Amino acid sequence: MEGKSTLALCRQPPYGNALAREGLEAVLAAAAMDLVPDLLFLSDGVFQLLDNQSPAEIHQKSLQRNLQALPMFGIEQIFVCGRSLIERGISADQITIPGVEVRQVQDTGKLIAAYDTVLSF
Amino acid sequence: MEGKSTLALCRQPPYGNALAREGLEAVLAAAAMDLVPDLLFLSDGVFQLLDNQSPAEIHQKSLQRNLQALPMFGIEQIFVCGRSLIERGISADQITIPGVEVRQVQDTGKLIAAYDTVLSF
Amino acid sequence: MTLHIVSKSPYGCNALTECLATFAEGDVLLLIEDGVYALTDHKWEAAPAGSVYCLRADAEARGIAIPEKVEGIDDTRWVELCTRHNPIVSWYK
Amino acid sequence: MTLHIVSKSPYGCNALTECLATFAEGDVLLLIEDGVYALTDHKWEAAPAGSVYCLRADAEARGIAIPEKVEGIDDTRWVELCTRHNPIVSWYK
Amino acid sequence: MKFALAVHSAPHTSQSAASALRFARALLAQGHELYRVFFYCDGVHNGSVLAAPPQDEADLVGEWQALQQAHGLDLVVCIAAAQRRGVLSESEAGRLEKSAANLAPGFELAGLGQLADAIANADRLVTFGG
Amino acid sequence: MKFALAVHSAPHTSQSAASALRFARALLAQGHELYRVFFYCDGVHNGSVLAAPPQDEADLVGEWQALQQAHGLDLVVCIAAAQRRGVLSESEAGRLEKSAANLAPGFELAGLGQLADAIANADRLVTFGG
Repeated sequence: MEGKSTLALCRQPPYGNALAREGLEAVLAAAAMDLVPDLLFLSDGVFQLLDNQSPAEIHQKSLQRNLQALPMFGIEQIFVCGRSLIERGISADQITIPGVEVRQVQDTGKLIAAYDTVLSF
Repeated sequence: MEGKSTLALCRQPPYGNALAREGLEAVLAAAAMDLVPDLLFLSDGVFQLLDNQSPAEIHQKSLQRNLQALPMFGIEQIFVCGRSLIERGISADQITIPGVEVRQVQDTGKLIAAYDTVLSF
Repeated sequence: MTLHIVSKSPYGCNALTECLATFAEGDVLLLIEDGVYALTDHKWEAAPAGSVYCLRADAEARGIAIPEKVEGIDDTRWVELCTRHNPIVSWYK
Repeated sequence: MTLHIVSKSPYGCNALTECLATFAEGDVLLLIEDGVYALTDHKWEAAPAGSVYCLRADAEARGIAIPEKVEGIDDTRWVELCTRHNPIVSWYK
Repeated sequence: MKFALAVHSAPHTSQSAASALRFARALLAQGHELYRVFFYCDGVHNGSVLAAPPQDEADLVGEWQALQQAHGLDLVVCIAAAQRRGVLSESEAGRLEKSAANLAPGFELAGLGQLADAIANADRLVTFGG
Repeated sequence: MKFALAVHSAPHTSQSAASALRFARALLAQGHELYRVFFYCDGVHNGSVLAAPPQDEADLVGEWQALQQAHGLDLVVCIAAAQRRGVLSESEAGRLEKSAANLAPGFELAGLGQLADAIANADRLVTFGG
């Protein structure tokens, strides 16, 4: 399945609704099938990457575990929208996924247009 | 149950999601129990009042039938947020519910604060 | 050339704004469901002339007039738009 | 004196903006769930000083710092806020 | 003080069902009364006995049931909203000639009048949705 | 052309499930192929046989089933999303020791791999959510 270039567009913040989590689960499952998607965190989706998340008291698992699994599944092209970070006052050093480089993009439209398939979460 | 003043805050547009319809159904049911709520249409909720809705082709019932039932259930205090109308370019003559006066309010905060209970739809 | 499908009201949700911020040359925009409320505003005019479509059934359902510069389409044309563009990106939340 | 409870991010949804536009004297604002993302912005400062609260558990879950002028509260204090104010208005969509 | 809660969203989709549960626990712990929890809109899914979340995720249906048992709560699922979404009691399933029922023990189906009754009888109504 | 649809929302809550159905009908009417409909997130409720909407409202579950029968569609409900939300097949209900099953005939439960497979095999993927 490697022939098809796929992008997962992640636009939701973590915890408030299930889309962030279910999106990452779909991404990991696709990668396990050798359809390795790239990821673009946009809008409130950039909040998924914020460090210091501790959701134990709201009885949820940390989403950062799912993010840390990305490189283990061969997902290494991870983009974050620079404009979305600025709008939310988030600096580059607040967003890291261990073991993988998160690359800032400015022209998200050009990035998206280059893929065969885009998943929206 | 007449002692308790109740306001239903209607903020959702019709058809795209079920909240507008289910909100009005709750309002009519409460009125049938002699707990007659007042209504305030705010934000995209003002689109519920727009004339010329024809949802047959998207296989939904017109919400205007529910609105027309309001006066029959004794619901006569119906408010619409003037600011929300202006923001959406809607003029007063585009929003009518037959048999009932829809009153524009500017200070929605003061209006809301006067009720015992507020339902959010 | 991406087909962007927006299904939420621009007053309640940032879907349209975010979509327009990622518009690339040759992209087109289709407004469906509550996305047609964008036609009561001028935001969609940020998209290049001739690139904006809306589902006529969704506009009529809501009593929304379709401006001259926007093409109201039926389901058949919707499918056709999807065959002529790729990828297809849904902005639904 | 109304207690307004906002549970959506101000970047994605107009709930907070609309809530603040209906604020009356003596009203208070409680940010819960994704509503705590409002603390990364300055919009909440439109509410009078001392009238803004947030659920600490929801802010910590998301890694959001609570500014000095906002009171982070636990569930016990949440219930207490509800007993001291009426009506209670939820802005959840 | 007497509280009533209106829950408009489903577990495992929105956090707000879990917030409602936390709020219910906190008010009971402070000695307040919980007159009724009314599940409306997608909130009706809180009453589905078939939900089977993974073991490391919260089981909200089970937690509502445990709270109901401990405090004798009145957990009312709106019958009209539940029919549309496929949450049925034994008797509703029979009446509608459906193959099964899935309303969890501890919950009951009733009409929207129970929401009006809760408003009339409680000192505070708090809505959870989204 | 080969289409695949991803449906992320439930009937009777969001219009988008109905939009997906209309889109599916339109593409089939034009002679295109519908490789698969993958129901994910709240979309799993499209496969609940217990939904009983009022007679004057659309019966989306029934309409999906009719379309499936007419065109031999592959209607796949994500098993992980369905378990969390209480949509179970007979065999899942048995395995999880649940009292009933509610997956509608014409739908099948399968893993997220079926979404990846649909992406790989279809020319176009269209997502319906909200």
